[in-house]
Amino acid sequence: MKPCKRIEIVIEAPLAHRLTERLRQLGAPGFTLVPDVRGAGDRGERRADELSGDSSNCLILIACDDQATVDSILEAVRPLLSRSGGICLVSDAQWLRH
Amino acid sequence: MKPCKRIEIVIEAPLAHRLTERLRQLGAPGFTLVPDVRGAGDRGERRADELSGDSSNCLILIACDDQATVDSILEAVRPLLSRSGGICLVSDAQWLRH
Amino acid sequence: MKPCKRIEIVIEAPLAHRLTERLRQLGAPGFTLVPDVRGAGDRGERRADELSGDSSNCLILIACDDQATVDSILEAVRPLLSRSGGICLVSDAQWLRH
Amino acid sequence: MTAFLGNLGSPPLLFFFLGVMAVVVRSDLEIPAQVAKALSLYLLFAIGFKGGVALAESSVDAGMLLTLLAAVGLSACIPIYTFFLMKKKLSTADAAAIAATYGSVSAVTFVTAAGYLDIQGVAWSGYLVAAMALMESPAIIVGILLYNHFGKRGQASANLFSWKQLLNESLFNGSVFLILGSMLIGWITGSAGMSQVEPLVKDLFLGLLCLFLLDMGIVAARRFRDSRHAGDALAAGQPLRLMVVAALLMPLANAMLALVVAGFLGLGEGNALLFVVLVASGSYIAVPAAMRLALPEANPGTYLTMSLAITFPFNLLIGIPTYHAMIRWLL
Amino acid sequence: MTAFLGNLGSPPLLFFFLGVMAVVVRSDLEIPAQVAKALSLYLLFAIGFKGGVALAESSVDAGMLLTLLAAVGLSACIPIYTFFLMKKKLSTADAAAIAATYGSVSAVTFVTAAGYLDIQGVAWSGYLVAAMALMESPAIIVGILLYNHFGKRGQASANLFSWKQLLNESLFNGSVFLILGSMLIGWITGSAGMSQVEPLVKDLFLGLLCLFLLDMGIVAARRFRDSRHAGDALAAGQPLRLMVVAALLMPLANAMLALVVAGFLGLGEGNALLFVVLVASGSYIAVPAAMRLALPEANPGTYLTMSLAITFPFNLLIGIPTYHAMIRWLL
Amino acid sequence: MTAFLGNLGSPPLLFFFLGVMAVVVRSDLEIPAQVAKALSLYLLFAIGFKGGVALAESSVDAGMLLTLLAAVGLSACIPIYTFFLMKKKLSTADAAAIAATYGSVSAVTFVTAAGYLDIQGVAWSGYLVAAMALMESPAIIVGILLYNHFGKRGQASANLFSWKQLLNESLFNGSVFLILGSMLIGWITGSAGMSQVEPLVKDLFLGLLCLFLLDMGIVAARRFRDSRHAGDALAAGQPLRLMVVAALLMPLANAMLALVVAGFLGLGEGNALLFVVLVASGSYIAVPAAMRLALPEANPGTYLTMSLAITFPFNLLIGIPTYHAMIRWLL
Ligand SMILES: Nc1ncnc2c1ncn2[C@@H]1O[C@H](COP(=O)(O)O)[C@@H](O)[C@H]1O
Ligand SMILES: Nc1ncnc2c1ncn2[C@@H]1O[C@H](COP(=O)(O)O)[C@@H](O)[C@H]1O
Ligand SMILES: Nc1ncnc2c1ncn2[C@@H]1O[C@H](COP(=O)(O)O)[C@@H](O)[C@H]1O
Ligand code: NA
Ligand code: NA
Ligand code: NA
Repeated sequence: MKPCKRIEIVIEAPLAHRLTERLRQLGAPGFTLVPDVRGAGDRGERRADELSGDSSNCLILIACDDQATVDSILEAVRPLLSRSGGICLVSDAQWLRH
Repeated sequence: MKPCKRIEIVIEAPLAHRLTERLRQLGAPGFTLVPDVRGAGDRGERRADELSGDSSNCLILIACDDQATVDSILEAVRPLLSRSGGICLVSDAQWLRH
Repeated sequence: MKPCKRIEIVIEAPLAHRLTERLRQLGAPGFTLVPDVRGAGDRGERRADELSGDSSNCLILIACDDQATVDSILEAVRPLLSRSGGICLVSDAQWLRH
Repeated sequence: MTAFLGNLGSPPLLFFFLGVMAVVVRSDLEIPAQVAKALSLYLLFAIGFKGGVALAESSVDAGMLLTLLAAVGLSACIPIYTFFLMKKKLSTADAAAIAATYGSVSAVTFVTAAGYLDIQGVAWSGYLVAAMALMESPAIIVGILLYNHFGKRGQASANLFSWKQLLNESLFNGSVFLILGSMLIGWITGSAGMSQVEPLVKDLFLGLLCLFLLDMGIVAARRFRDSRHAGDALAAGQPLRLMVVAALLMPLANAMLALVVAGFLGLGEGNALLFVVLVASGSYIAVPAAMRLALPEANPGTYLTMSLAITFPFNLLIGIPTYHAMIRWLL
Repeated sequence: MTAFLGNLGSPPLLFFFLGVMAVVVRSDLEIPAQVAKALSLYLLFAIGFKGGVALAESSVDAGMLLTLLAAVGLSACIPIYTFFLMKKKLSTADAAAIAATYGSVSAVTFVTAAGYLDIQGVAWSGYLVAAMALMESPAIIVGILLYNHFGKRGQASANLFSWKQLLNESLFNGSVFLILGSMLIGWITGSAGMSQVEPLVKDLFLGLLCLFLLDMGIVAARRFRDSRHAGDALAAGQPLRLMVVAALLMPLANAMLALVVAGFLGLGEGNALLFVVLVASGSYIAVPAAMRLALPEANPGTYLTMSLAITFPFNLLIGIPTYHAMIRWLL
Repeated sequence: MTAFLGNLGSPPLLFFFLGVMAVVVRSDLEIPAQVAKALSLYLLFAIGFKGGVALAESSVDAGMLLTLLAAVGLSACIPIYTFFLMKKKLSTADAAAIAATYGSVSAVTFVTAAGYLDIQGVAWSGYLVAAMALMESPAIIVGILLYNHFGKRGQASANLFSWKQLLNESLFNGSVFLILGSMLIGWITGSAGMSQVEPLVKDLFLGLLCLFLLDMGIVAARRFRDSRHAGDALAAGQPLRLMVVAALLMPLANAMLALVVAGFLGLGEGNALLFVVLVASGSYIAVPAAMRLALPEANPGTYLTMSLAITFPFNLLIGIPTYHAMIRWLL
């Protein structure tokens, strides 16, 4: 087990591709993406029922044990969220080595 | 980054609507809902394969930075869970301001 | 509220059944499984778009308040992950009693 | 006997068997959940539309209205005796849920019986579809009333449950709403409307029913297996054997009752069969959804397993041809 | 008038109503999201293929090319005056998004109008499908150009937005790509190809359109309700009443314009109707997707609600038969 | 040559191209995952049912049994020489997985070839469907046996892998089970059953095949692109060029072998083509699923990319008409 940060991002579906592309460039060790997620927040309800995918969210989970990478990920996420909404949470976790 | 509570609730799908309605009334800042989730617990296996939606669960994630709201959410969740099953976990996280 | 461990596992879909079977044998108190999850990691991108289910992941969440059970779950997960990839994170949480 | 074998040998039924077999041999065959849901919506849409068009082409008469009345009446009465029978062995909540389940109807059993009649070339009337839609809700309400009267309702229940929500849940449940709506549209547009949607509504009906029953076979068999595995836990309160016996006897008893009523109503062969099948079947879509909200104390492992894993296959495989044979013989 | 009632009384429209009603009575009826998406892909595939085959059977002539040119031209001009009208009351971003929305087209409105013509037995030409596909993108580009010129673009936007991505997004958006591709394949394979896929592409068309419009009714009604609930929040910037009025007047005004152009082009009854419907409709698939990437400052609660929850039902229920009546009367 | 162009110009193949193009131009076109899965189940159901009905209408003879035997025999032998060839350049695990892949079959290639014959009006027999179903499993077992014998199995593998599970996985894999089951039901119900499900099973077949191949084009092209991107990482162990060459030569070599066997068996034109296509194709559903359980050391980036992104398109576009031309010329 090694300590790591657990980054959790909720972002609208049309932007998910852009974010995962960015994660790769920043050298994130990986990510897991839950598609077709609903939600509600400052900008009202998002029902994940529109054909444009416009009202669907994605939940992205990133485990990262390198603080510099964590910081650069957060730096990359911030402008996306401030323009288009969504949330980003960071917490501590233990990563099982295998 | 500001500290917040990360509330995670697993509840059966027919009750999800009722819970999110309640969250709104309680002034929760938002929520994210993952539909069509499977699981198993005290009341056996829930395969998410029935047409009534009766055996599907939802996973609901709430980030909340106001302890009073957290408490009122937990108060609202408890009777739902004790009647119909499910779980609720609370942990600490940092919320990225944007 | 009682303290517990929150185990989060990402594993490829064909192995999920095997893992949940194992969890039951080990006496895990329950689990929640999010199917059809995408991701990327050491072994490249997994797009969840193939008919064999071979490129889909599952996200499994286990809340467990018994350290011995936690350890035996991690012991059971490790060989699966080292053979087939995926990740396992452990963090602390509070479990709402109901 | 030939009807019996004919039914067992029809593709829809055989695909139901195939689904059961998939679970028995532990195959990973599975219809994706959203597609299974869409298939069930299709069946409700198709049977509703067909029923509505048939209704538009016939005239409303007293017999029809009497039949609808009888259907609603049975759907409200059956829960009463079911409740008292079940309460002897089970908790009040479980008894009430089982009562509601068997008072209500299974749309898929109805649809299969209609397909069975179509294959056999026996005519039936569109208003039976209306009967089906009307029979879904009363049983739910009676079940809850029984529970409210005979059970001691806990504190927790009180603040979760409102009659308004429940009425909404049972009257405008998605499947009830879709059948009624499609029937209304079929009735409005009549045969002109039918000519536009016929390839979907009629031609594909039996083929898609096959795929849907394949899924139902998988789901029913899984639930039966789960309930056997859970055997120990249940042993105290709800013995599996009791569940199996009750889930086999209830449809038979209700079918007998319906047969008598159908005789009084003077229904023809096809209509009588659909009437009997409605009364004999137990709900596993609308009722469980309503029960989770209004009666969460009731264990779906009991009422849902009975209706979905035992009564449904029984009616499908044995019930329909048996009731048909009896109707031929008696009416 | 009969056309009007005929349209309202056709199954597809009635299923749209049924979807709206489901939301009004708070039924839990819902088409699973992936199936709804698949239905929309089916409609694009079918209409594209049919259009392509029709194209293969006709010869390219000057009138056709002029019509396509006029279609693209209108799609690029409409955003300009829309933008300046909207900018008086709304933010630059919202005005640009609304401009793009109404310059672009709604494939489903087109498909419904084509189905309406089929039911009425009025002929139309395959190249109108090409017009539809060509009209999706120009409006997006003009909308963004307007915003870039008249709005002050913030820092954040700068690093997220690239013209290359945007062109890609608008030219190769999934639905545009599928229509164009299916049309091309229909054109290549002609009637030989059609004979292979006819049962899917033609026979099931109206039936599946019913199911799709059922879903659209649910989605549109939900969005309308949400926008009413959000009333207070919007009160400052985007008054609901303004939205409703604009979303009703714009299709009418654009339809008038299109009617004049159709007259000049000398289009026949069916083609004129489809042309007018294209111009009068507003996008709710391709444009919102592009706007979220290029103009996230614009509020989908405004432009998407207008096109999806107001203009779309208006065109479907009132617009199509009204435009048809006017064409009959004027051309 | 006309057959070749005819194949390339048929709607199903053109939709496969369209899917590939969608990935090339980076369109966001996508068939929802559950619907794609449902389409594949439909194809297995339809081809199985058709095969079963055809079987019911013919009589079992020695030729048929010999063909089935030859099919199973080839499916068990091909992995052996494939394994030794591959082991020269790749790890034991990868070699074994590739061996299993090419010994087994691709149901979609078979289905496309059957559609191709239908379009060309060439007859084929239902028992070829049985051959397809029987060829899925033996290769898996031989592949694992080869690995067990020639690879040193690690500790970790030992406790994860059980022959029982594996046999179950390969014999009752969802797709194998569905084909066999549908074939059995088609065989039992014969032409009476077919008349009930014909609109679904026959009429819609080619249209839905188009939509399915659209999805396959997207998936195959994505995987090919991913494997090119991953180029550097693979450079050490699995050179991309070797993969491409092997994935093109193997189907050709196996097709030659099958052609000889088909000649010995005296198969007619249609049956010979399906036989050759089965032998020449590589699995990308059943085998990868089994390999992830039994041989996770093998890299799907190698075996799955070869069968799905190279061999499958090759067989679809070039293989089928080439094999057909050769059969016409030789047999
Ligand atoms: N407090 C919150 N907790 C959990 N999810 C949230 C929260 N706020 C927003 N979200 C998610 O982020 C999406 C966009 O939020 P917003 O930009 O605030 O409208 C919502 O649709 C939710 O899925
Ligand atoms: N210990 C647990 N960890 C994670 N999820 C759980 C746990 N226990 C229950 N659940 C989830 O909650 C649902 C209902 O649980 P129960 O009421 O215990 O049957 C299950 O189907 C699971 O999805
Ligand atoms: N650092 C990470 N954070 C989140 N998910 C990950 C991470 N690494 C791997 N995964 C997930 O685990 C799957 C398999 O990872 P791998 O075995 O590293 O290829 C990926 O497809 C992701 O879904
Ligand atoms: Na009943
Ligand atoms: Na327009
Ligand atoms: Na092969």
